[in-house]
Amino acid sequence: MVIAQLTKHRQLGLSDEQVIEMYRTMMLARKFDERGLILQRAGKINFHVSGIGQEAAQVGAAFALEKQKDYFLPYYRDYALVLSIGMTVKDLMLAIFAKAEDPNSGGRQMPGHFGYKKHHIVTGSSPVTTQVPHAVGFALAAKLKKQNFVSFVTFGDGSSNQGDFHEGCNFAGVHKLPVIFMCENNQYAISVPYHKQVGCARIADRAIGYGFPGVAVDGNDVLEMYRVVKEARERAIRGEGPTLIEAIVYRVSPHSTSDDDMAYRTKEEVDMHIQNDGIPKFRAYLEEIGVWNEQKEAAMQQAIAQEIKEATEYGDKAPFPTPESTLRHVYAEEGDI
Amino acid sequence: MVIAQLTKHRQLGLSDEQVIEMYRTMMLARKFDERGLILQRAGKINFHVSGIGQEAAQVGAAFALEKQKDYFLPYYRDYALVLSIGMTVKDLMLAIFAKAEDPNSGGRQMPGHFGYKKHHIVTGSSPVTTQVPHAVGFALAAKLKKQNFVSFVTFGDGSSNQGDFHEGCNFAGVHKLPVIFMCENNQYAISVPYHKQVGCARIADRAIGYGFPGVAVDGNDVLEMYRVVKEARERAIRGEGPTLIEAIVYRVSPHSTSDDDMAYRTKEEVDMHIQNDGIPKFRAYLEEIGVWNEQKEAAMQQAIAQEIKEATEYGDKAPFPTPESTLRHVYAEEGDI
Amino acid sequence: MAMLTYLDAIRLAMKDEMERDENVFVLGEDVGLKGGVFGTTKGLHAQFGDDRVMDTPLAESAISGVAIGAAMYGMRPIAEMQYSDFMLPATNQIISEAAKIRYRSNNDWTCPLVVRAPIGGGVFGGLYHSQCPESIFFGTPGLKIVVPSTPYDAKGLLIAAIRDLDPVLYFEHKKCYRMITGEVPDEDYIVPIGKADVKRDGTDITVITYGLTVHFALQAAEELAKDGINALILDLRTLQPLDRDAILEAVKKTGKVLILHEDNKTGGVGAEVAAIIAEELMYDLDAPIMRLCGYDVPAMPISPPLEKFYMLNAEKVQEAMLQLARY
Amino acid sequence: MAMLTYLDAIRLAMKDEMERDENVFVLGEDVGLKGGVFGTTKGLHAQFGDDRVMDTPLAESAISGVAIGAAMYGMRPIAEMQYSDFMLPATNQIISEAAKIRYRSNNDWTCPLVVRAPIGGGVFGGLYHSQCPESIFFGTPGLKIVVPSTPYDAKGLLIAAIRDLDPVLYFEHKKCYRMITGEVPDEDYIVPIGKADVKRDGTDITVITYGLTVHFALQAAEELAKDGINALILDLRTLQPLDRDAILEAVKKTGKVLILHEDNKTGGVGAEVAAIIAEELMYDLDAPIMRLCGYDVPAMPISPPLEKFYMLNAEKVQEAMLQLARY
Ligand SMILES: Cc1ncc(C[n+]2csc(CCOP(=O)(O)OP(=O)(O)O)c2C)c(N)n1
Ligand SMILES: Cc1ncc(C[n+]2csc(CCOP(=O)(O)OP(=O)(O)O)c2C)c(N)n1
Ligand SMILES: [Mg+2]
Ligand SMILES: [Mg+2]
Repeated sequence: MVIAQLTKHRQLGLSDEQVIEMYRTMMLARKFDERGLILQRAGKINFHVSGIGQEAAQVGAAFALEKQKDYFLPYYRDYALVLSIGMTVKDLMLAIFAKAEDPNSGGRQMPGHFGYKKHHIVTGSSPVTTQVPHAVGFALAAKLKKQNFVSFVTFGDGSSNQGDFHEGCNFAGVHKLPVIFMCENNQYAISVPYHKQVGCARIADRAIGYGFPGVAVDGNDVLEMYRVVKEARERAIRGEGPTLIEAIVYRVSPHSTSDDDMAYRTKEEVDMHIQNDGIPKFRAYLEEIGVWNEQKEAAMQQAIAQEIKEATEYGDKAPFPTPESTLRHVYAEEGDI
Repeated sequence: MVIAQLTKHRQLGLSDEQVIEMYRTMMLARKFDERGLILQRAGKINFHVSGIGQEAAQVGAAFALEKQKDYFLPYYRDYALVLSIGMTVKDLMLAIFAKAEDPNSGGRQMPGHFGYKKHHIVTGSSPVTTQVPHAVGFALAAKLKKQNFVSFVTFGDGSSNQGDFHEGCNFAGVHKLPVIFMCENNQYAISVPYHKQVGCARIADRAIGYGFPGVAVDGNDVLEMYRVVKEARERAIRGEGPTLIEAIVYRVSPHSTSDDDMAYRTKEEVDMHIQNDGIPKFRAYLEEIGVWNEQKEAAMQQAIAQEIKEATEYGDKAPFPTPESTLRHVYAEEGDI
Repeated sequence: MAMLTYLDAIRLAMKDEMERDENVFVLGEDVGLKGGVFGTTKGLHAQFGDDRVMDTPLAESAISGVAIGAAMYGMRPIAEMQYSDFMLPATNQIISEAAKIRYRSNNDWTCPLVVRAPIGGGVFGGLYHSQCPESIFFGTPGLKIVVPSTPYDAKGLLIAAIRDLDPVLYFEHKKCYRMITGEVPDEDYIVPIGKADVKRDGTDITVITYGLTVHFALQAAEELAKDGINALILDLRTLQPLDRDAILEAVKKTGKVLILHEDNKTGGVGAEVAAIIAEELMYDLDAPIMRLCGYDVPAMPISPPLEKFYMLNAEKVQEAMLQLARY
Repeated sequence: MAMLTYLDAIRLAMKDEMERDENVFVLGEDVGLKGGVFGTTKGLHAQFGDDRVMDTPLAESAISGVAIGAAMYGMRPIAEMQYSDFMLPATNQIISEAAKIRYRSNNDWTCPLVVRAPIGGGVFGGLYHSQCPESIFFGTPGLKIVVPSTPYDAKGLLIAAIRDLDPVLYFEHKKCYRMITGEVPDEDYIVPIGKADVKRDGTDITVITYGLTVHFALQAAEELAKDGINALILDLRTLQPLDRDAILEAVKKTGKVLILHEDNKTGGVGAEVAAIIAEELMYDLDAPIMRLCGYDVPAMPISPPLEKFYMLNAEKVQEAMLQLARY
């Protein structure tokens, strides 16, 4: 147990099994994401938006929250987040192939537009930041109904400049609501770099304007992310109100498969940031503390490859919705509740 | 000259004539405002919105700016501001009587909706805070056209919670534009007190989130307001970007003549704040330094009473716009430029 | 039965529903201690407290966005917009979010939200306290839109809206608040959303309208009746979804139709009503489809002669009805 | 004359106007180095630099609000909304501010602003990258609204919009960007705002439409011509103010009219067009006024069979035209 005392994750109350699961989830998201890019290039799907480089931040946060109890309002790069809280690769594949069985939208929405009531994943749209006031609304419901859940919402650095960010944060600050705002600051909004996008040095500082704490964290450090989000959740549950967390990451892929990032940044810049990838870092930690090794890695990689292969085939073969279904669910139908 | 060394206004570069003019303008605005309330009670006009208690903040700011050079985007309580930069009591009376000759809107808009191109007073609307991005647009024009004016915009504490405040401030912060944002924090948004309205203790602190300075000032101290706005203007002209100024005042009147403030605050609270009225304070200062006295006060009061009487009569007698004029100026007409 | 004002009917509907269902709550600017700038929530704060009659910061996008979140959770929020003119900062939340939540989630999530907003002029409110915003939101699938003209409809439609499974915009006409009184049942009832109402039966001409102008049409009809002109007045009550059958039936009955609303003419709800009639009843019409609506100017000015010029009234309506009858 | 794509015509209009008038500048998301997500501003940043081709923060209300301020000062801003779906956060600035500045100031202040926004679907964009927002802004007095269908009109209307003294919403159809090419004069010209254009003359039926669907109508007309059915295709080009005379003349000519647009049917621009015809030409019509428009669903889904089901195309249009001709 000497080692145990020393390992950071045990100090944070995470078991070896949990950190291994965190590592596996990060890797699963990464592999799904890479497959999405391949499928798009191969012309099997029209579009893919990637979360590569943001997995550690998402998984660290997700594991600090309570599945099926807390409410999650993710944004389009949060594959690792939704995979941590109940969504499966199969669900995601059904979405990118836009098939009828897709639990997110029945093939109606673009990939990355998550939603799955069973898992408390709240349906999202494309206009950025609209989910921020929604998260505040869930937190308000927790207060009104005296429930001890929190709502957790993510968004990008560019999106933090929308009015809805300001209005949502202030509302939550005034009423001290149990909501956690997490900005995944990946340094770009499509082609616009942070310094042309945000007037201040740290988005976390904006929390001062709403009367609650703001914390900037290295988003590649999964355990540090876990620690900060866990603390934020405890504050929220204690009735101390919201927290703004800025996860500092870097958008490794182009904005989406429709974007040519070399028009506005250099390969050198990208390569430099790839060095900070949170996944190999975390693997190194796990090996260092002796809970992980080559063999385990190989086995896991094989299992993931298999899972993704099966999910891809399933998604590819699954039936499309019927054309006429376009007309359904505009309003409640007979029997809906 | 010994005295002179010591007087605060001289240290600030203000002449005796100027401070007397500042005092006169504050008093003129106050008297106009009181007349507006009387006219409404007498049923001569339908509505009045009062700026009582905010004159010192407005006049201090206005005198630190350059008339007919800088651009002004006032909000509905800024009688003292617009009177400082070229609007006359007659103009204001024409507006509250909604007469054809009203330079603000030809009698189309409510009282307090200022606009007068000749004086660089930018037309305003009722939806709060929309003027904030407009002010940023004027400042952007200054930068693009290499003009050395600033834009100056005011709004209330409640209005600082609109998305347009956030979006406008961030835009100005990113591009370091010559704009001064002044929040007239009078502690209420109609019936909603500051603590139910704003998440943070000081609105000035919100500037941190946009990367420029925020300053909270006693809005009843006209010279301090002058000093702070002057400094902000110099920063802006030097190309150092925006400043957010929070003028701490108190809304002495009900929100408007349609509001009964005793439903949500006490007479004691109001009376307590009346003690801090900036006008008698400033008069005391002027007398103390020997530039003002009873006789001068009496003469000024008489002149103001006369000016308001004439303006009221003029506004009352002035013709209404013709009914058919309702249809004009939707789009440019033949000959408009 | 009790005689109530339109305003009291609205307040009572909220009170009754809040007593019935603890998931119902009101949020908006000045709805608490002050009871709303028009008094529609007077007494509710005292009865239900801070949490269920909630004063919000001055931020309409948040008011609607927070309400949407609460509605998705399962609450039944009533979001009050102080004036419909100030609803536009919330357009994105209402059209991009509330209207599309059920559809985009393929029926997994829903948004049972009511947005209440006072509309209309004739109150010396000037450009921004007098507007009718119907046409901005009309034609957005996923939204329902209602506009009561009487206390009975005001209460029944608001209760129906609160119990509806989808987002409902509830537009109340400021001018009706205290001017219009009427009988309202004491017991629980609803006015079904999607059903228009024949407020006056007639045989010579049909007037299709909603909101304040229903009353102008009724007054005008009484005058015209003296000259033996019998007007049918159809109150749409629900703008979305429109009651197609009621519209067609009302037009068939007389063969002459005047469409009437305060919102400006071009692109207004009346255009859709006219288009539906032109699609379906071309050969049943004995006169061109006539519209009498607000002028196509940005909004009515405050100066009394200008407001009077802009606003419709019983005389203007009577003149148009007479013209149609004479056609 | 040069053969250009619709997209190049838009870019050229901006380039020419920026060269002509230093007050003209472009601001929006990703318009700079990237040249816009569709490439409409490609090359402009290199030619005119950071200040006149300005990447803005991700905030549409600020983009339009800042542009409005600059326009009031005397600049000629072109504010780009990345997709018209993302224009809704700017609704308040556009409808409450831009549209009302001249009117509310009694002609003292003006707002010569252009807001460019890509509309329409058929690009696998899903609900929020496919919408037609015309009906939200249509019927707002003070705004002008144009929608070009050809490169010639695209350039001429954009130049006219930039030189206009009032705010103009310029809607460009994504699907036309690269699909539609045509002759564009090298010399300076404008297409006047407010003038519709007969894209094909005919005697049997009239189709009134705008944007992408103009091309479907033209293709369908060629097919029908083979069977001796001669269709007149009127391209509205300007939605506000509508070209009443051109609409009435085009309808008179054939007595049968089909109104066609991609925006959903209820409350769409087509409703107003139908209402105008029903008001003016009741007795010149040989068939009911027919509309073929998008379905009344919140927006088109991305799944290929669903998008295909939603989108209009030459076949669907031809079928409707044939039905009308046979009436
Ligand atoms: C309101 C709105 N405007 C524009 C867009 C188009 N858009 C999609 S993603 C994006 C950039 C978002 O940047 P950021 O918030 O930093 O998130 P990131 O993509 O970098 O993760 C833009 C402009 C949108 N989706 N919504
Ligand atoms: C967008 C919008 N929502 C609501 C209103 C109605 N309204 C007018 S003034 C006001 C309160 C403004 O408070 P504050 O910003 O503090 O300014 P103050 O009146 O206190 O000077 C409200 C809610 C409005 N004018 N605009
Ligand atoms: Mg980013
Ligand atoms: Mg205030």
